[in-house]
Amino acid sequence: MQIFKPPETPDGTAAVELKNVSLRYDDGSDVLSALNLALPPGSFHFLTGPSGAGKTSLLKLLYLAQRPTMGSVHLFGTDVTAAARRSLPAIRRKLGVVFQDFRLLQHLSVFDNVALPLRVAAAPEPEIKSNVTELLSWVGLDNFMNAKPAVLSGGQKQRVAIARAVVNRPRLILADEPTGSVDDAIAMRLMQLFIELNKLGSNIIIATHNEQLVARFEYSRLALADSALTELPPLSYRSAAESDQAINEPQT
Amino acid sequence: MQIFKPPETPDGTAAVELKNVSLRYDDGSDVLSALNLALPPGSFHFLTGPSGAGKTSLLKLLYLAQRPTMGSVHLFGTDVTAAARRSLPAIRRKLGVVFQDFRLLQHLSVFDNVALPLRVAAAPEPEIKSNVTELLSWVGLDNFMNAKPAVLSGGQKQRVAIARAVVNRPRLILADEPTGSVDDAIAMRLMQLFIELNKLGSNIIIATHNEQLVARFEYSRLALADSALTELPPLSYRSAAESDQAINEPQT
Amino acid sequence: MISLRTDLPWSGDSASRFIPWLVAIMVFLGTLAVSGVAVFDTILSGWSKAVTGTVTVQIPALPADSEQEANQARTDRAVKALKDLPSVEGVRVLANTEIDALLAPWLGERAAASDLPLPDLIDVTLVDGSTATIEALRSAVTTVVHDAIIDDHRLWFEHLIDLTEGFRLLTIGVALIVTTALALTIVYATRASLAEFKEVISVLHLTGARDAYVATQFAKRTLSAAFKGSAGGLVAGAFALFAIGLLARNVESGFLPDIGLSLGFWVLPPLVSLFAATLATVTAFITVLSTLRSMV
Amino acid sequence: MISLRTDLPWSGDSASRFIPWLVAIMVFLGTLAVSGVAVFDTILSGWSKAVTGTVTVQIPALPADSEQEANQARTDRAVKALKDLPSVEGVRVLANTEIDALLAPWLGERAAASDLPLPDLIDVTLVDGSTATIEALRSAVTTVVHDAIIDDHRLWFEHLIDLTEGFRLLTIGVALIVTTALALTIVYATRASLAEFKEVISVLHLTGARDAYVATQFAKRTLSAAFKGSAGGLVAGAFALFAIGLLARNVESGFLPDIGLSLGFWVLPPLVSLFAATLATVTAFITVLSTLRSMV
Ligand SMILES: Nc1ncnc2c1ncn2[C@@H]1O[C@H](COP(=O)(O)OP(=O)(O)OP(=O)(O)O)[C@@H](O)[C@H]1O
Ligand SMILES: Nc1ncnc2c1ncn2[C@@H]1O[C@H](COP(=O)(O)OP(=O)(O)OP(=O)(O)O)[C@@H](O)[C@H]1O
Ligand SMILES: [Mg+2]
Ligand SMILES: [Mg+2]
Repeated sequence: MQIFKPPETPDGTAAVELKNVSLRYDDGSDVLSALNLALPPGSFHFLTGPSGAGKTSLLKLLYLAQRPTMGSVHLFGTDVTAAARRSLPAIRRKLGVVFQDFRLLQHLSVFDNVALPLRVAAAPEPEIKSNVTELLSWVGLDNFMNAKPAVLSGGQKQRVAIARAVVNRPRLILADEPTGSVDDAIAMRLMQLFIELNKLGSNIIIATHNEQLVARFEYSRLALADSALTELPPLSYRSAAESDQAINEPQT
Repeated sequence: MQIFKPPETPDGTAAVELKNVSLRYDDGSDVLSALNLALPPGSFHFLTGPSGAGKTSLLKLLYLAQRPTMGSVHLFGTDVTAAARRSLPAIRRKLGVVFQDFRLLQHLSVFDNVALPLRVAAAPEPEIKSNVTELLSWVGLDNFMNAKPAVLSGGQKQRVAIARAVVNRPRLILADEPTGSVDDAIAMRLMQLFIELNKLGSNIIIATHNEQLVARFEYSRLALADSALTELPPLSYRSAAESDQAINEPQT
Repeated sequence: MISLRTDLPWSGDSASRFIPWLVAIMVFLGTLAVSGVAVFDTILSGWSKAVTGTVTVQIPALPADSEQEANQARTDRAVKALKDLPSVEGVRVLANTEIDALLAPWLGERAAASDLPLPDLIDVTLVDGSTATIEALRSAVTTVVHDAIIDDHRLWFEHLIDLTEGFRLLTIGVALIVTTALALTIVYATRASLAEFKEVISVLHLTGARDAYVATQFAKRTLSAAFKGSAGGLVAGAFALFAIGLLARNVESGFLPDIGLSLGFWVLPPLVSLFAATLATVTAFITVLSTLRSMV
Repeated sequence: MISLRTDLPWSGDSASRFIPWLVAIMVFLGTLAVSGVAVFDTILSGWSKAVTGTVTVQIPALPADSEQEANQARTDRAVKALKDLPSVEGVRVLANTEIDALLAPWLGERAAASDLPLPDLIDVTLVDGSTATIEALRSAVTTVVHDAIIDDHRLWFEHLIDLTEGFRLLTIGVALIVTTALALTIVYATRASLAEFKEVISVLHLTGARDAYVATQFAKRTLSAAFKGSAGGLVAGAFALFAIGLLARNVESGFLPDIGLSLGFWVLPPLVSLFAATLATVTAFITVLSTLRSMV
């Protein structure tokens, strides 16, 4: 049985910092209230909580799709809540996001979808080609390079979404339920991808309600409940031999 | 520990019958080939298989969104592959479908989305109101009756999709990964809903790759792999005490 | 009950955004066009056949001390030259009594009785539809009689009729082209809106909705959008007609026949508006039904 | 490299479907309008100021055996009646020598020398823009001199000028209305297409794309769509102009000034087409940028 351990996280400016952050949508009560959090560079966390707890909302604050009602969000030392609109693209290029509903561009091929963050950042075309190809074969979609998202199965779409999120080696990866549509074997393979990127220095936050998955990794949990965030230690329960097996003999 | 057992299934015409069914999309190889299957009325099956195996494709054949390349599909004794286009609406009204990607109508409220199958079948408005309200409170969305799908969390959307699929007590319920976006507690509660409907006589087919879920129920599995379908006995592995607990103390 | 409900988004799609505008433009131009045609028709039938394709050639009399025969010879030369022209159908020298009648308002009854040397007048009938002949005619005649005068006022008037007739045809042509283009655009708009709603329609179908259920919703939507646009176009058209009315009043009633009361001017615009709304709705309904048939 | 790529769907959305049509209609009507205005202008400056707002009243001479004073009295009565009319600005009795000049083409140089009783001619200048006065004038004059003759041909001609001027204004008006409506429609089309692409644009933004990246793609798209439509409109307009040309040829050159070579007729349509394409593109670019700024 193999349990994945987090790398040592170096000290320094927090990569992600929430200061007294609250979020309330137009018409309702606080979804998130007075959250405080500071994650060191290179951290790896699960974000857990029941359906509707606000996991996606918290990630939205981090990927700048939503402004907090109160408080401030800091990424890599920059207060993004105060940042000028002009400076946001530069910050966003350091982020990689796996959306819960994938958000693939329907009119672009799988290849072009994954290449998007590189193209937007004006990367040279040969580099794009090699990076995207390598990544697509890692997630087992070499045969679907030119397919449109509409013809993919649910799990295939999810893998494209993950590939797009990580293709530009972002400093912070925010993944919303990234293994919800795939079977356990592929899930473990995808987790392996996140672990590799984390070892290379990326901060990772994975929102999930899959307890079996969380249990296999010795990473701390950020638990959302009743609008509040608690940092919990890794789940002690660990499931079995399959995890080793899944990672060593990945299926496509 | 409670294991759910299937009811006795009466003999009679098969509710669902596949005769030598093959499916190939425009440009590829067979996704499904030469499938044969006959499910008696009142049956309950899991449909399993790795990502991309063809689970969604098989369900599409059953809910008439796709015609087989070869062979014929029979529902409740009618050969739907040979049926006139005119007669399809009547057959479809006997089906309830939970789509893998939900397919909620964005411009309708949660209530109206769930009411849709009743409205299309011209049910009286008071009946619609009571049925929809009851169902929405069962899935824990009483507070979101008038919300638009866009403001719902992933798990909330999934519950709306399930409510819409079962609101008209269909004779055949086809659910594609119906618990992929919710936590275990809600998943068990939703499974309970399917079990109740099954007891009332509906045929149920649930496509899933969640082995932990499948393991908790003593229902046979239809396993898709390499374009072929195998009927397997219930998974012998069963997980733990939580299942009881989850069902008896459901969380919202 | 059910038919009043809508399972389609009622705004924000191409069709519901564009159809009112398109129909409005169509009705506006259509209104102008039918009114214009009606006005032109009235004008034309007012001026009508009174004016035939004739030109009068006048051969001034030589000074009295010249011989009488010289005058006659000049007229004969002119007649011969005219007869040789291909564009001339007939030539007739007016009798002296006719000339007296023409001059009466100028010179009183006794002109003929006077010893005044009257000019000879030649009525020239032109071949129907011959153009640019007046110069040819002038040069042909003045070659043989250098001081002959061509009175082409009637021809001018006739050309004026031609021009008006031309405007009439042009108006009809422009109206037809624009109407066709806009009708096509409505087909496109409906198709676009169907494409946008493909997902919604597919869900409706899979829930057991019949084609009629979907198509009726579309047709009603289009009807309401079309009537909105059609009303707008009619109002804009009415303003434009009012402007035309002011213009027409500016032109003396003797010159232009009275156009205010002609049938076309008041009855046709509402008909155009009705036609446009119906065209849009029917187009949308047919487009929807035929598109739905091709869906699963 | 990157700027040539497209992350937006290039077809199937409202803007790319409609903009070519809208621009085509705009260019077509615009072409007709500017050419029409150019033609009207040429015609008007050809006919021009030569014709002033005058009417000639003719008082036939009484038979020779009547007194000379009676003739003078008739003319005076008529002048007085005319002067009393509010629509009359000035009245002038023509001198005998002027009458001789007018009659010269009819009667030769010696008319004045003859003993023929010549009519008196009164030049009446009308108040600018007075309408429907000819009948009032006629009745006023014939009340005092029963056999007076009103020569209103010049007035007719003037009214013709008025009418042409009216058509000119109407053409400009219609062109302005239609252009405005279509420009608005392009704004709507762009907004609709932005709304359709909201999801795509949001993904682009979240991936780190700048506003300029998105807006440039939209503007290029619109530019290409607009040029397509503009070319179509220009071709359709050229056909219509050709038809007008045929019509104009049908009208004798003496009547209508030569319109073939006028500047407006050949230079303005391409300018219209360029203007329409630019208008569409700029409209789209501004609409996109301002909409993007309001997005997260
Ligand atoms: N745009 C919005 N406007 C209004 N309310 C919203 C909006 N987005 C989310 N909500 C509400 O905020 C709450 C939290 O939603 P969120 O999507 O963050 O939950 P979640 O933890 O991601 O749940 P799940 O696991 O089901 O995806 C929900 O009750 C949801 O209805
Ligand atoms: N419309 C389509 N056109 C072409 N190929 C398709 C289409 N839909 C599905 N496929 C292909 O058929 C295969 C089976 O897809 P399907 O969606 O049935 O898989 P699945 O078992 O539901 O997978 P998952 O668990 O990931 O949802 C996949 O390889 C997919 O790419
Ligand atoms: Mg979520
Ligand atoms: Mg699937």
